[in-house]
Amino acid sequence: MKRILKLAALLAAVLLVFAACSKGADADSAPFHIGVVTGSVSQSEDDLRGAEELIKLYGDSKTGGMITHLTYPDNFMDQMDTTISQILSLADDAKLKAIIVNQAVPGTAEAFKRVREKRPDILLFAGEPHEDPPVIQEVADMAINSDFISRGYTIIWAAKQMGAKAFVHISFPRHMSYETLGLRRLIMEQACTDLGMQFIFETAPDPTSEVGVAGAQQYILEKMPQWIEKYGEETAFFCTNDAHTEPLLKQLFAYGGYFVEADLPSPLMGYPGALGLDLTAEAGDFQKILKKVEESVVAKGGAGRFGTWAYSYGFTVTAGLGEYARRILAGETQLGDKASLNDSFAKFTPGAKWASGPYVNALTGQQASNHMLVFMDTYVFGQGYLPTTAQAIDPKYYEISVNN
Amino acid sequence: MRNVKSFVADNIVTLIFLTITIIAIPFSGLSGSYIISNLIDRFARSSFLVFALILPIMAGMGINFAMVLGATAGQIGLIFAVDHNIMGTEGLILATLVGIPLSVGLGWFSGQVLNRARGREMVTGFILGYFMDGIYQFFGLYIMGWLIPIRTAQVMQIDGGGVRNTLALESVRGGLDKIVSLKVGPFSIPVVTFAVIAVLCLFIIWFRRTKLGQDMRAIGQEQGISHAAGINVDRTRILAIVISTVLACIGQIIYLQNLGNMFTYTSQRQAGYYAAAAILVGGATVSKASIKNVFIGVFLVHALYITTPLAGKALFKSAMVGQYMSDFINYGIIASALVLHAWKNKRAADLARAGLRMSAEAQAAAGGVA
Amino acid sequence: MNLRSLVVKITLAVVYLVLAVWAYGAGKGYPLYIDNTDLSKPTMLSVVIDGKSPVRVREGAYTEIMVKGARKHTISLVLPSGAEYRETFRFPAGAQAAEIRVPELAPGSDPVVRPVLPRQDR
Amino acid sequence: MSTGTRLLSLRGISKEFYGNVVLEDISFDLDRGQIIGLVGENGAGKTTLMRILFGMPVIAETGGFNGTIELDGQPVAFKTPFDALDAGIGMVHQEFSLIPGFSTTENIALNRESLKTNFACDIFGKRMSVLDRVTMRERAVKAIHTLGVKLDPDMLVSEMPVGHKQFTEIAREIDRKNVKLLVLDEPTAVLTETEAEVLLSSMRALAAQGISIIFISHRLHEITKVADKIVVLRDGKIVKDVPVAGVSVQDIAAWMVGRDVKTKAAHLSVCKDSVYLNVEHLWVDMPGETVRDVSFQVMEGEIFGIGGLAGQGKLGIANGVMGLFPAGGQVTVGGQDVILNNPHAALNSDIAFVSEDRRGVGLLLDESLEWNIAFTAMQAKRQHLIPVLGGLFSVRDEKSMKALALEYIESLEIRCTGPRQRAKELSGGNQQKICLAKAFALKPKLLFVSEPTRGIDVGAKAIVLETLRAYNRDYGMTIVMISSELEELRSICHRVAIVDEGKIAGILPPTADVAQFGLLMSGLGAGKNGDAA
Repeated sequence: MKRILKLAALLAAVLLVFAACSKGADADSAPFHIGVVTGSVSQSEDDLRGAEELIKLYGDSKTGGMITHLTYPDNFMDQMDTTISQILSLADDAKLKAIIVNQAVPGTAEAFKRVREKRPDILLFAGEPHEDPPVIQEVADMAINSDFISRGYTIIWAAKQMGAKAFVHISFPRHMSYETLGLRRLIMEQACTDLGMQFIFETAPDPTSEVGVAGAQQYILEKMPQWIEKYGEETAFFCTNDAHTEPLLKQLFAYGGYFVEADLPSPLMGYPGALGLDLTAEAGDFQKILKKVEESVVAKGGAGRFGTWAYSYGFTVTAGLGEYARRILAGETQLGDKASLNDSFAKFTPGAKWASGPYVNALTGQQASNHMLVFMDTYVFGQGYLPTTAQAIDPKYYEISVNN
Repeated sequence: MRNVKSFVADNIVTLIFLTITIIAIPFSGLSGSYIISNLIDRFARSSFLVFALILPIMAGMGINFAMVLGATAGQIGLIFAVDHNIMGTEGLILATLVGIPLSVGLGWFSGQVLNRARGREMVTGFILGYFMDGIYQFFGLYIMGWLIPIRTAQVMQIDGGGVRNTLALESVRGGLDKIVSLKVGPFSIPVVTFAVIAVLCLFIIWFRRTKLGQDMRAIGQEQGISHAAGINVDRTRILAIVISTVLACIGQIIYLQNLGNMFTYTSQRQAGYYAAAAILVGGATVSKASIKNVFIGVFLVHALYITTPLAGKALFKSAMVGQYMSDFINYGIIASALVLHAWKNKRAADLARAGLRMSAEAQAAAGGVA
Repeated sequence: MNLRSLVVKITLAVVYLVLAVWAYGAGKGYPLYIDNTDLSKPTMLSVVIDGKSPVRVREGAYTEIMVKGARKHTISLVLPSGAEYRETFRFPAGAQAAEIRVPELAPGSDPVVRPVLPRQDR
Repeated sequence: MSTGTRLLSLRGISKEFYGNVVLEDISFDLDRGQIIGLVGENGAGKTTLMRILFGMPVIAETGGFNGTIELDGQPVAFKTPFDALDAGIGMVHQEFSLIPGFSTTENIALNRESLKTNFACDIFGKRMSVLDRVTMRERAVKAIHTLGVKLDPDMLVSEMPVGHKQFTEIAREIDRKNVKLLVLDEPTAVLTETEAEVLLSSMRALAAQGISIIFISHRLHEITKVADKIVVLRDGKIVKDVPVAGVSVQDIAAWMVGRDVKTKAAHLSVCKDSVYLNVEHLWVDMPGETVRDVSFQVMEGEIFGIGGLAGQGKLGIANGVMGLFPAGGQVTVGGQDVILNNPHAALNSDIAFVSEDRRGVGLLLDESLEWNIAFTAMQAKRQHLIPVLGGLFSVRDEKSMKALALEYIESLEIRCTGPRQRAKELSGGNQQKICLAKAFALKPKLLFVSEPTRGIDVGAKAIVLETLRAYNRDYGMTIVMISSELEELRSICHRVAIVDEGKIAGILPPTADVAQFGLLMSGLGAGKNGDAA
């Protein structure tokens, strides 16, 4: 028992010594710090690159800069403890005035609650929350999701601008049972009717089923020529699944047809594989990536027929929320300024604009002013940006519901 | 010198982790007050679960990885309380009252199974945990919502079948911790939670002095002899597991009320794992454990969990590598503790053998040939 | 001894059940709807119920707050201006939920606590 | 010390296991306060007799027994040992049945703890009572006092010297209420001389208090010292039931071993003068057969016998030299050091070993005879293998394996359907021959045979012994034979060593008087009796 006391005493002494030391070495010039928590490379690389971009711009807090970057565990579903303590550890820094978590995996809301109890002065931003909207809305100063509702209209609108007469939506029952995806499909169908286009729903195998990714991709490869023949070359295709995207693009290059953007659009989504591009040298630099992909698309005769978001969504959300927080803390803007939020995002996407609208609770119809749905302009290869964010969207689309 | 060596060898696991922690603390750059307040929080949260492991170890059954069954029972209790909208402390009491009969049943079941798997209790317990996973998912995803109606929308899956993946425990959050929260400087101390833990310690001390506790200690050391002395070995082992399972049930409820969030289908899996890591790091072996081991273990393991991600980040200049390193250390704990335990066993055998050798050598030196 | 043991066991079982029934009754949560929709001059406010941590209610919105038990509750509204309104009310008998209209509470008029019938749509 | 009143009467006890008679018409009486010395060789039936007395389930499971047991004039038939304990019979086994991490007190009161009931007992039963350690300690002190020894009631068993453990066991039996009869099975086997003295005097003290004792021991001088009368068992029968007065240790040894067996003059080869096997200060950690400190020398071409009672360490010697159990010391074979703790190294030094554990270590039961015979040669010497791809790996040479098997089937008269028959289908004797063949196939210069005739019939026994003798004579193979059967050793060996308590008690020529062997086995006469080495 005695030696245990000795051990404890020793440890306590060590704790105190280092507590004293770590406080002393504080010679940085940044007026405040911003904590950024993302997944790791294996979990979500783009989110992490966004944080690195911020460090490039504003410096690491360790070396007198502004940004403190941490990651949550890869198996965050098992290690909520760690996620919470990682986020909470940021609040230990008295100069830290904002925390950005992208993606806001489960545990973020709890961590935010604890940060609030200790440090009500810290701004709390959540990107792409995994927890229920009401839960995160209650604790976060700002939450960001991709705007699946508006895009239900804008994708169709863009397809029409590009010249498509019909729109094929490829998915499968599991995805269609997700509220967001199912709802977007209904909105797309409505938009097609309104814009005078034909809407076709095609079913493809679920890559998580027993056919596997290879089987699902094979199916797309085999079906595409038939579909293009059936619906004509002036048809835009869209799929909800990432694995389907690559074979879809491949056949579109071979047989004709249009592609507006992927479900999670990025120049890296589907194109490198479909075009056989090696982009390792350009990693993280989206302008170079875009340029290289574009050259290749144009060379294959795809100018004007293929679109994307020019920048990665995950990358921009991390970096954009960081920028937004910095502007608020620096007094350049204030929390809730929508234009400034859009502008903060656009800072990392030269050429492309962003639009944002409040999240609307489908059950109550209530708007949440601290939960924004965002999307950006579509980029058409060989043609440039389409002003999708500038489109006025009829409010009736927001009232469409899965249940009626 | 010999004493020091022997002390180091006997406490090698604890010392290794103490060393890692001491190294990690300055690198993490965390303030002492942060570490201490986090330790208090984590201590209140998880030490009850670790106590659940003491009795089976005492009864010679190793680490009861089947305590996952108890944790599951606790979660079912919580689902019940949340679904019926019972809030705060009352919600936790109700969850416990629902969980206890369930965990007694599950504990009895796993005790039966473990009795049939003598000598392989730990791995069997592990597998039992996975087996329970299946049953629990069947219960949560199918029975709930079909046989047992779900009353609250926040509990139901969006598509209406079963309990949802992540359950917000907002209504019972801090139901124990926040009854009385004492502020000492920058730290807030959950007085009632600590009181509950203290009561549990007293229970264990008292229990060791009962006839049943004495019987567990006896069968923990020598099953055959205990049986010959008329102790009902099988029943005693089952009781050890039942008590452990009930404690795990309560422990999981305490754990989750602090965390405020529950991954319905995965939270329980970690229960046995982390508790095992803590008690092993605290210097317990699969055959010997005490209250002291629990306290030291929880303290060290959590100090490690708090500091390693940041220390790793500082050392490798990358947030991600820091996270990997902390994962590596966390998962390495059990493996290394078990390996070190095996090493200690071997050392004990060698020591015993050394006695034999020395006596033979002494005879040789005396020139005596029998 | 046997009888004594039986009595103790039965007592324990009864205590167990009584405790469960008590916990169920005393801990039951009821939703309280704070209606902040038709203030003539919209303001954000924070609501404190039974001394718990404040909940922010945005302008033109309504918020659901769970309260524990059907006993007496204290509600206080804090406006950004610092003005505070405190009111004590008892849950209407037999109600599954209640609604509090801020506009009527805030000006200091009689608190309007309306029982709400169980929602049928869930 | 005997009060003259009868406590226990055994009348015509017989017992057979599957037609094998192990006890035949055993009758004797025991008075209150009397000490009986029960002696006999291993397998004489002592253990079975005690099992019957105690109502061990194994007796009923194997068909019960004939005869009657009377305790205090009442016929009794115990169904379980607990019945016997309740009737006042206590038993102290040769192996300690103590909980190592418990104190003396806790062990004495094991499962009979003094309890204080409390509230929790009403809910969960009386196992929730708290131990009354004060009363327990008082009981322990009282039992220790009765025993007349010095024991710390608070010392942990694991920290005790062996003698104290033995006393603790006895104290535990005394602590029972109304204990009338104690059975002590080899209680002194693990004790030092002084400790044994203390035990003997406490036995007398117990007897003086009216407790009867059945004392089983192979240390015959202890029997003569402490017992009132002596009962000698041999081959399941009582050969002597006499008062101890005037009986000498030599008498008992002769009764025990039996003097009617005449040693056959064997056709022994003449062994050379050079030492072939030299063992110095060997210790082996083999459970149940611990070798503590053994040194001996074997001449080239000699058959060297090692005998002794079970559990004394004779089996450990061969297993240790062959590297099967952790061992230490110096072993040289033909001038070469043998690396211990490495079975492969032992096989490479031209030593072969026929294990006493035929089914476990000796044979691959599901494999064919040719496989079994060739296996060790294949593994150890890489014989009967055809190299493939320049020796990158090898395949079995079926042809040479078959030839080898046929050779031994013929020479050892193995009764089988052919070399392809599976080993487990053979009888015990033929399996033993296969084990020998397997060892012979290595063409060893030194062969260890452990219990080669255990569990096989008389005819097979003769062939096995003759084969060993022939290999020794014809090929000059040096053989170390370990056996529990003294007669067998005397019939074949040049010299016989007797192992007692992990040490060589003495080495005798086979022609020595049987009583001398008996004395060595009984822990007497070490060094004093003619060492023929």
